Amino acid sequence: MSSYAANSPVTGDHAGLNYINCERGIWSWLTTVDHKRIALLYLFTISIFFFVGGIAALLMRTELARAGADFLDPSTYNMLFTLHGAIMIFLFIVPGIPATMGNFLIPLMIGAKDVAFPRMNLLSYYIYVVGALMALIALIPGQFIGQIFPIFGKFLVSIGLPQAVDTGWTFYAPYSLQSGTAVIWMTGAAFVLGFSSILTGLNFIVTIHKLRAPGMTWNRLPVFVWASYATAVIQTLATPVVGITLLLLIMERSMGIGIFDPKLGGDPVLFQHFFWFYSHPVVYIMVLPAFGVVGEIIPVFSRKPLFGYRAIYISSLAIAIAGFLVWAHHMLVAGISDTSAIYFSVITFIVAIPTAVKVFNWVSTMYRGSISFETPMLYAMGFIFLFMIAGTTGIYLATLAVDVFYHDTYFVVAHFHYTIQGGAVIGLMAALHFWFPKMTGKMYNEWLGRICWVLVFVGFNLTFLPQFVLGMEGMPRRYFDYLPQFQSLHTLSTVGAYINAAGYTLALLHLLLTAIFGKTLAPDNPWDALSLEWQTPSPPPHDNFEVTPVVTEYPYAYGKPVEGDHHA
Amino acid sequence: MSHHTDHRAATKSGIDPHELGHILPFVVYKRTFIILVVLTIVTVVAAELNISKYSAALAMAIALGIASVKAFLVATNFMHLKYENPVTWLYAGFPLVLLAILIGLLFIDNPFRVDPLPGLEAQRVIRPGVVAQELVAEAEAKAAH
Amino acid sequence: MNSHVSSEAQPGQIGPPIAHHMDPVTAYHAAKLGMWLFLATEILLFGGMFAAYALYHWMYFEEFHNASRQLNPIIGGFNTVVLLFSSFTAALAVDAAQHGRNDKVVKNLLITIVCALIFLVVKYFEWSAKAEHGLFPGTSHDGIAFNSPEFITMYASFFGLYYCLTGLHGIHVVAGMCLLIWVMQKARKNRFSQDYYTPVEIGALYWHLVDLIWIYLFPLLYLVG
Amino acid sequence: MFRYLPEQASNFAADVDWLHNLITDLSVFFTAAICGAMIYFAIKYRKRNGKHHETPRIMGSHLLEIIWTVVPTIICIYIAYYGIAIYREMRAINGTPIIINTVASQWKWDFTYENGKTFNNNESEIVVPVGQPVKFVLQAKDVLHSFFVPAMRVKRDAVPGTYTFTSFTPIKTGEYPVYCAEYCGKDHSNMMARLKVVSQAEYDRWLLDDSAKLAAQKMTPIELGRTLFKTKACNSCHSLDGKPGVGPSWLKLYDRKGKFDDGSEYTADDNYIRESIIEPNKHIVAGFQPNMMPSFAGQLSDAEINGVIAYMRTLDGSQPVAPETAPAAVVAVDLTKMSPVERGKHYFETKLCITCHSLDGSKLIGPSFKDIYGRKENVVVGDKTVEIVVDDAYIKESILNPMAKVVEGYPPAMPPYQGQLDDAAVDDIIEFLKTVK
Repeated sequence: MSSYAANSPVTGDHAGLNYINCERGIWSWLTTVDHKRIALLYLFTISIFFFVGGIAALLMRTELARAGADFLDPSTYNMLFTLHGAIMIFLFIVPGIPATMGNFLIPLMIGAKDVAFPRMNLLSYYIYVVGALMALIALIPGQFIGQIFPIFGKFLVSIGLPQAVDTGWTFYAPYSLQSGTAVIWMTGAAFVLGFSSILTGLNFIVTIHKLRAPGMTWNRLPVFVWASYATAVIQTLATPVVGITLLLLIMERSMGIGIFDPKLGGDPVLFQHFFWFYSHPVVYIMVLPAFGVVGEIIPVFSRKPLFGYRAIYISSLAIAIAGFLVWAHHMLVAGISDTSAIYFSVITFIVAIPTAVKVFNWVSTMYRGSISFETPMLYAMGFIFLFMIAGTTGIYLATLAVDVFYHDTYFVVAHFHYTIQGGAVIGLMAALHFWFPKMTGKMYNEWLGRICWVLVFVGFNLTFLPQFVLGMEGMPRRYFDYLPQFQSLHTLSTVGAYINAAGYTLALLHLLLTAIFGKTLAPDNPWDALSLEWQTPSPPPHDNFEVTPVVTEYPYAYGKPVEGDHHA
Repeated sequence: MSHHTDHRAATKSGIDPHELGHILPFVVYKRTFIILVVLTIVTVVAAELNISKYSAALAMAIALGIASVKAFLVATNFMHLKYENPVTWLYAGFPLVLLAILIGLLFIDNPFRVDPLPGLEAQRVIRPGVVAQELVAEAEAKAAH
Repeated sequence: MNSHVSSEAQPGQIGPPIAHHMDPVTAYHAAKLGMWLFLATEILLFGGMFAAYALYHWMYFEEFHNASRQLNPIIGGFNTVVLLFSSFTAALAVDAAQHGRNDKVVKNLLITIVCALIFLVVKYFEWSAKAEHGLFPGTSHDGIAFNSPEFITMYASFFGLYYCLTGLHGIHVVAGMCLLIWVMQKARKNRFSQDYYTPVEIGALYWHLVDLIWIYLFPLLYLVG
Repeated sequence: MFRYLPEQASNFAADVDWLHNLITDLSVFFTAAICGAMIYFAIKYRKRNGKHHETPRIMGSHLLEIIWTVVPTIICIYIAYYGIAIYREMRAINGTPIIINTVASQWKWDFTYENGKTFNNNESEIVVPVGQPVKFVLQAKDVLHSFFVPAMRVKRDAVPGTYTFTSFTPIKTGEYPVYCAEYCGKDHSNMMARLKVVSQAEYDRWLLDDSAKLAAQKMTPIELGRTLFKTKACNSCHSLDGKPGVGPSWLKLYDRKGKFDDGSEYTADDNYIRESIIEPNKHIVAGFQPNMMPSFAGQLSDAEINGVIAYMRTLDGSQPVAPETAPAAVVAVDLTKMSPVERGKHYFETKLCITCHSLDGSKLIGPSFKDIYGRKENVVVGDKTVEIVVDDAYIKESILNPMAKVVEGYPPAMPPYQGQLDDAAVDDIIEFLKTVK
């Protein structure tokens, strides 16, 4: 069945050295240049931030459960939604799949021993850590913590902790120029984190260009690698623009140099242009790798080749390119000219088409397959459902006349949570379950995995479907309080959020505990998959492959060949 | 052009230097540098002529045109871009394309912020010809119902 | 960028360091592609400010013109030639390395670094002259504070962009100098040969970028205003 | 399915909703079809009895790829087209709208009607008549805000430093919530207003009801504009009778279309007029000289600029305007009885020197006259800077031909007085300047 001329001769032998046990001690982890260990470092760190951001979300949802001020004051609420947005975007989901699964899988999937610049890979992680610490200083609302733990709060104030940022993760000028909070810390953090993101992306591009194993042609690259490549291009080329924007904002705040401040002849809308020139493509940094994950999982659990393999990877590139052309659809009512509003509305529809092509191809892959429903497949199917909703609600927001109504309402909130949580986070969950045996050498509990999936899926929909309706009824976003007519939907959404949180907590605890204490050892290739990473032991040895593999076939050659079959 | 000066042979380590970077004769660097200095002088002189009094766009085009020629020379000759593979060209050119997109699309915004959009008539799209008064009447009739 | 490739060299070793995961030729081309990608990000980093410049130049044409007249094109032109020359010697350093001549690498890089210093000194005097005329953040000129409404009426945001652009460029000059000094140290220890000179080439590429950016800054700030 | 939009209270709301509901139906259809197919395949082709069955190695289908590229493209083009068409309908204004100046600040809305009625969102509802187009001209004082009326299907950001607008024709009486939709700080969620749509008669009564009281308290914007026209000496260069002076006449200026000296076209809308007041030299109307008008940046508040614009709107030629082109402050003065210094002071005050030159050393648009006589100055001649001493000849040249030598650091903004002041008057001014210490 295997399509590789030389794969690992070792099967089911876990007695040998692997990347986890080849060196011991915390220091060996902190100084590692092994891409697999760095992936785990990232995974550990982003999981912490996922929970920090999640707690902020729960606090907000609790406040919003009923109309009126319940237990937060408006300033704290504003700081919490900034904290939630900034942590989830900059610290969790941008590095989310690329730096964890990308780092772990790209060298394995292309038959390389490591990424092109392993030391830079570690450097990128530490830059991320520095940025993350700066962000925490800027974001944690000391006064709120002070309410709960008065002594700790006093301590934070005594060490000069600045007021937590309350600008929202978008830092729109001129509010970010006037807010008396730690905006410089936070924008500085975002700049540093961007640098980490650039180095990761650059590393992947060079790795994919230069380190493919013999026979691993572009037409044999797994779609996850293709998606990661498209992601890396965006990471490398879009991030510098937001970097300079945030630097200019810092200069403006600290030195009084007038770039965005209307009082100094600046154009505040220009800030939005610059910001979204990065932050629209960044959406694809989050979701493209998830597309890749789904493209890997569905063929394996359908025992069929990925339908329209070439269309799928071309659409990844098309999304990456089109992503650079559409940014101002975030600003259609922000005071931009009607001419550009019309342009950006039309061009935005271009993104819809490659996305639709992907969905059609995934579903067609299942046709006449032999489908089994392990947890990764459930997440992948859930992904398709959630992403259909995310994609179709995107159509409303691209449509100029309708976006005028929906801009900055809960509809937008629900839409981007469907893309980012329903897309990227569910994609990450699918990936974690799918490659868990490879990463840890252990098997997770299938039934527990499925139960967590149900909790996550039901909780997520219960949280955000009501928010679509709230948006339709005209509820604006970033509101601490609301009119009584919106209350029942808000309550429903809050209940959903708790279920959702329980699902994620249980799922990640399950995986963490299994990884550490699990007894069931995983075979090298538990899913009987064809791509290269499964042809090496679980967990892989330090150098990934004992013999450099020679690739002779593309990674989805499942099933029985049919008459007249042809592909690249 | 370069094989005159390229006397490299496989070394002890077994690496063929020809697989590494390209070697250019010294005269290419010298010539490039002289052209760059001349172009710098030309652009200063052109600015002193005060062309911008007659046409700001022309002055800008001259200045940026000369700068681009200089940049191109530095990239191709000093940075050996001329001898690089298409992937390097792709990633050398990509940021320029993105920058052009960014600036280009900024300029369909600011210069067109006129009020209101020219050439507009409030024509109803779905039911052409129906004026507001009729809609008011319809709404009243519906309310009375 | 390239540190992992080169710093694997053992003391006194001549020839390419052994990267455990790829052969030296691949390592050379990978490092170069990586550097070009990094340069692409640098161009876009400056690109944001170029875009802001383009927009405000269009919006405040007269003000930019007036402000630009406060800068001296002769000094700017001198600095341009200095940087061009440093770029020339940086290219010669790579050429020397390709011929295995570590002594010439040192000589050419030394000239490059000295030129960088001259550039920075001239820039320092330019900035301090501006400060004396009250055209610097925190100063004031005939009772008009920097970026007060009256100041903006005269010059719009030209000087803000000027300091951001030349300041960021100056930081790049310093970073490039540090990189080249590091490369020069290696050349002094005879680390480079015909089959291994990646750091020289990487350092030179970075230095050329510093020059490239200035090639555009000079006309935009000093000439067309 | 999923019809939750608020009631349709504006002229285009039904059109927006039609498109919205079309997208909803298509979305529901495609989501149901794709997820239905997925679930159907999942059940039909499931692994049975714990064993995989044989599957065909189907790699793809060019035909299908083309179909599912082309079909969504066509649907997208259709939706995008109607999105734009309806947007154009939303942005156009039928007839003469009621203009409501709306100023957003942290955290309130201030509304000013054309008759001067002004209030904020805590004091009153915004009252508009049914069936009449309304135009909200939006401004922001501090940070971004956004004017959002769900029932009218409109939203527009208020951006500091520029005017934006949103307009609609209410078609249904009732009371509708107005939100701030762009995050603006602590009390963002409290920045709500109510929009009350009433009958024309009720609107008229409401409008007149307390406008008299308000007028007694303060000037209407139009009155303010009329006053400023005189006190800020706009009238020395701009006429009200259509005759071009140093600058264009204000008669029928508002909303006029024309050409700049560089050939590009302009519309004299709010933004352009504001720009002309603050940065007069940025665009020059064809046929007029640049550098004649001084900037009023920092001299006029936003409310005052709004007043000037409101006044301009009234100059549509429908009412005769009293000729007010002569400087308003001219009182009969017998110049012959004055000393030269007094006459010079009189010219200083009446010939608008005072607008740009101070006597106390403070810097306005031009250099202060304090200690001016005999002072050394660097002046710009052409491209060069030379040092001169301010003497009789220089002052005379500066008055009659100010562009010849402009003091370094000042904009070339002074109009020439050649033909407006005779030699004797110039001498008197010089005598006066000698006394300013």
